[in-house]
This record gives sequence, structure tokens and C-alpha cells, in this order.
Amino acid sequence: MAAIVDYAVLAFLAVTAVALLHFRNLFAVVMLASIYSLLSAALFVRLDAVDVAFTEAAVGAGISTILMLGSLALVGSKEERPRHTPIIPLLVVAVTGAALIYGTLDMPPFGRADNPVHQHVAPRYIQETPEKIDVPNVVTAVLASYRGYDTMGEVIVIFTAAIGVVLLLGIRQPRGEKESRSNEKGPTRGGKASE
Amino acid sequence: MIEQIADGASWAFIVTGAVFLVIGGIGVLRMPDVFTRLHAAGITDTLASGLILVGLMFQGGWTLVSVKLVLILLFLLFTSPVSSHALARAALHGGIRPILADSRGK
Amino acid sequence: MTHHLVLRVVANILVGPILLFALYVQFHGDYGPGGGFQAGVIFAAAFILYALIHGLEMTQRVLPIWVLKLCIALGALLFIGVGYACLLLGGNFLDYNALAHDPVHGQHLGILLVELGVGITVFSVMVAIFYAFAGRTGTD
Amino acid sequence: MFTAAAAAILLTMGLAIVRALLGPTLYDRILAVNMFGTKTVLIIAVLGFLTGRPDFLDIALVYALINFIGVIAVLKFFEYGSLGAGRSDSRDPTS
Repeated sequence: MAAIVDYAVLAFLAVTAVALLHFRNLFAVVMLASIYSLLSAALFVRLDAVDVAFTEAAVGAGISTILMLGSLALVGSKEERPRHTPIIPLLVVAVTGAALIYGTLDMPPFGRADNPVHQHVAPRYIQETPEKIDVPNVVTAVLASYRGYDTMGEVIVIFTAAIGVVLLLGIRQPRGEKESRSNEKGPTRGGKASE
Repeated sequence: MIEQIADGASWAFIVTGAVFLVIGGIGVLRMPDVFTRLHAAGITDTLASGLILVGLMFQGGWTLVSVKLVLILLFLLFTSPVSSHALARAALHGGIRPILADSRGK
Repeated sequence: MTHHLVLRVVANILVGPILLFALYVQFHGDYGPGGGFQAGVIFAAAFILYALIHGLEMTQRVLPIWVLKLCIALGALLFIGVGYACLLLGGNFLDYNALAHDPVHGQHLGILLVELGVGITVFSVMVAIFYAFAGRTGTD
Repeated sequence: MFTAAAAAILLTMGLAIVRALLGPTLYDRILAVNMFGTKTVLIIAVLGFLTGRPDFLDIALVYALINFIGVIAVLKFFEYGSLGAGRSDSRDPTS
């Protein structure tokens, strides 16, 4: 039965992805993207990647939907028709995709215990964690301790993202713009940015 | 003995919930306008979800799992009617009028 | 959205539990799924819910911008500071064994502090980006 | 039993996706996404029991909370055209 759940969720994912490409109304795209991340989180739960599913739940379905809506309010929700024909990009994507699928043919069967992935550092982490770190959740031990440098890099990346956004857009205090509000009543819909 | 009762109860709850889920899903597809579809979606959000979660609670027993299930149920009971309500209000505010009995017969 | 009475009441009820749940995720990350990143996002989600209902202005009274800017740097500094603390206590950079007399305790302390740093940064960054986007909309 | 529940949830998810794709108005899509969110909460809860490890309900709990916030954000976007509008610039709802 669990396999049927996998197939069903994967089929839904495919349908949603095609629909995402199809729609020109960006608002519908945001809604479908929200569905997409809900589905992929369900898939991560099936793959036992609980922490990843957790992140996807919190970030993909919640915050990123909100932030995308925030940017839609700035740029409007109509997608322009592309000026170029999509033939060449389609060709590139198709060739790359075919190559990737061809690559998976040589991969060892999914989930077998003697796969190369499970031979490298994973056994050491799993065996050492209970005695050296004594944290029940091995993922936390790997992220925060064994791979502390990587996590530090991630924090710096997030930090840089915030600096970039604050520098580019700036955080404004709504109270500080009383005078600008007096000549412009209320919020404008769709938010056409004045050049 | 007590296990059989719990199993039976959770079967009953889950199957009833599943039936309501499917009914609601069909309703969302078949109903004529947003407001009636909201009605159908509301069934799946509260009644069916509640029944299934209660059915799972019988399987969980007196453990942390059941506590979390109760929390999920509570949150769902709080949030989904509210978002249905807000959605209906926003739809009405956005200029969509419900299809009424006299407007259908032309 | 303050004129939505039902919405406002329920959102006011929910903000507290969401914050509490974020703290649970933060400090329970050693035992179950979750950790600093997820907790930061959930914590930010509570503030975003508040901002959606009560407006940006009220939210910035609760969580002023200068606090936010401080927090963005504070989280990253806490992480790197733990690394330097390890260095000063005689270990390698981010080698938590040096933090306490018992290596296992040191690891616990290190993971706790580092996750806290991640949580603070992620939380403040998410809210800052939301402030930047939402504050710009409608007045330009 | 869990199989039956999972099948019903998946079927309902499929119907909700169809509604999200068809949905003539944007409100239909929001409705479908909202419904889809609660169904995801359910399927994660049921999947935990189906695989015999019901310890991961935290994720379902997060979903129940986050989904609500997402829907509120969408509705606010529609009603005000911005996410940061507050008390002072609310439009008259009765007009």
C-alpha cells in the first residue's frame, strides 16, 4: 500500500508541475507551487527524511508562499508571453533530462544496505553518535556537530540574503511616511512600481 | 477484549471519515459555485478529518502520539472553519455572488 | 484585516501556541525532528500572522526594526562565537568537546547554542524579508 | 484500515487538484489549496501509522498551523493588494 501512496503522490507532483508551466496567471502559479511543496513534503515523509519534510512544511508551504505573494503585490500577477520560441530551451532540457535518466540506469537499487552511499561516513556517524554525542536524533548531530562548518556556511548565506534584501528594498517604517500618504490615499492595488 | 473494542471503534471512525472525505471531494468537484463548494470542502476539513484523527487516536492509545493527534485536531477545528469563513467573506467582497434558487431558473 | 472579527480572535488565540510550538521544535530538536532552522521559520510565521491581521505598524511596535537587525547579526555571531570559544578553550574551531569537562556535555552545549544561533538568524531574516516586501507594497 | 483511509485521502487529494486546475475563479483555487493542506496533514498522520512509526506527527502539526497562515496571507493579498496593510488603511468593508 505504501508503494501506491508513492506512485499517487508522484503522479500528483507531475500533474502539478505541468500545470505550473501551463498557467500564465502568476497567482494560480503560487497556489499550485504551494500544493507542490505540500506534496513533496508528503513524499519526504515516505522517504523517512523527517527533518527535510519538516523544513519543507515550514518553508515551502508557508513562508515562501507568503513571500511570493509579497513580491506579486509588487510586480503584478500577469506573466508576459515569452518573446522567443521555446523550442531550443525545450530541446536542451529534454537532452539533459534524458542524460540524467540514462545516468540513473547505472545506479544501485534504491535503499539497499550495501550501496556506496551507505559505506562512506554514514556508518561512522550512526555508530559514534550514541557514545560521543549522545543525541537521539542523528540528523541534528550530523548537522550541528559533524558538519558544523556546513551549517555555519548556511547561516552565513541566510545572513547575506537578509543583508541583500535590506540593502536593495530597505525596511520602511509605515509611520515615517505620513506626508507621502497624505497625497496618495490608501494602498494601490497590484502595485505598479513607479519608475 | 479491550483491544478488539478499540480496533472496532477505530475501524468505524476511520471508515466513516473516509466516506465523508470522498463525499466532500466529489462535492468540491461537482458543486456549481464557490460557496457551495466551500460547504463540501468544509465537510472534509472538519468532520472527516476529525473522524479519521479520532480513529487514529484509538490506535495510538494513551501515549504522546494521541496527545499530538488531539493537538492536530484542535488546531484543525480552530483554523479550517475560520479560513472557510474568511474565504467566503473574501469571495463575497471580491464580487462573486452566490447562485440562488431564483437566479438559476432564468 | 481587523474588521474580520472571527479571524482576529482566532489569530490572537493562535499566535501564542505557535510561538510555544516553535520553542518546542527548537529545544526538542535533539530528540525528534526539527531544529534551529525549522523553529526559526515557525517563530517568524507567528509574527507574520500577527502582521497579517494587525498590520505592519502594530507588528513593528512589538518587534522593532532595530531589534530585528540586531538579531540577524546576533544569531550568526553566536554560531561563530561558539566556534571561537572552542578555539580559546583549547580545541579546534567548532570542536564542542572542549566546551565542557566532559566531551559529551560539551557536545550537548555546543549543539544547543549553535542551533539557537541558527534559529535566531533564520527567524529574524524571515521577518526582515517580510517587512521589506510588505512595507514596500502599496505605498510605491 | 489505514489503507482504506490513505486511499480515501489520496482520492480526495486528486479531486482537489482537479478543482485547483479547473477552478474558474481564484477563490476556487484557494479553496482547493486549503483543502489540499488539511488532506496533507491527514495523509502524513495516516502514513505514520501505516508504516508503524507514528512518532512524526510534529510535521502534521506544523502543517495545520502553517496552512492557516498561508490562506490568511492569500486572502489578505486579495482584499488589500498588499500584505502589510493595517488598521489605519483598511477599506470600508461594508461599502
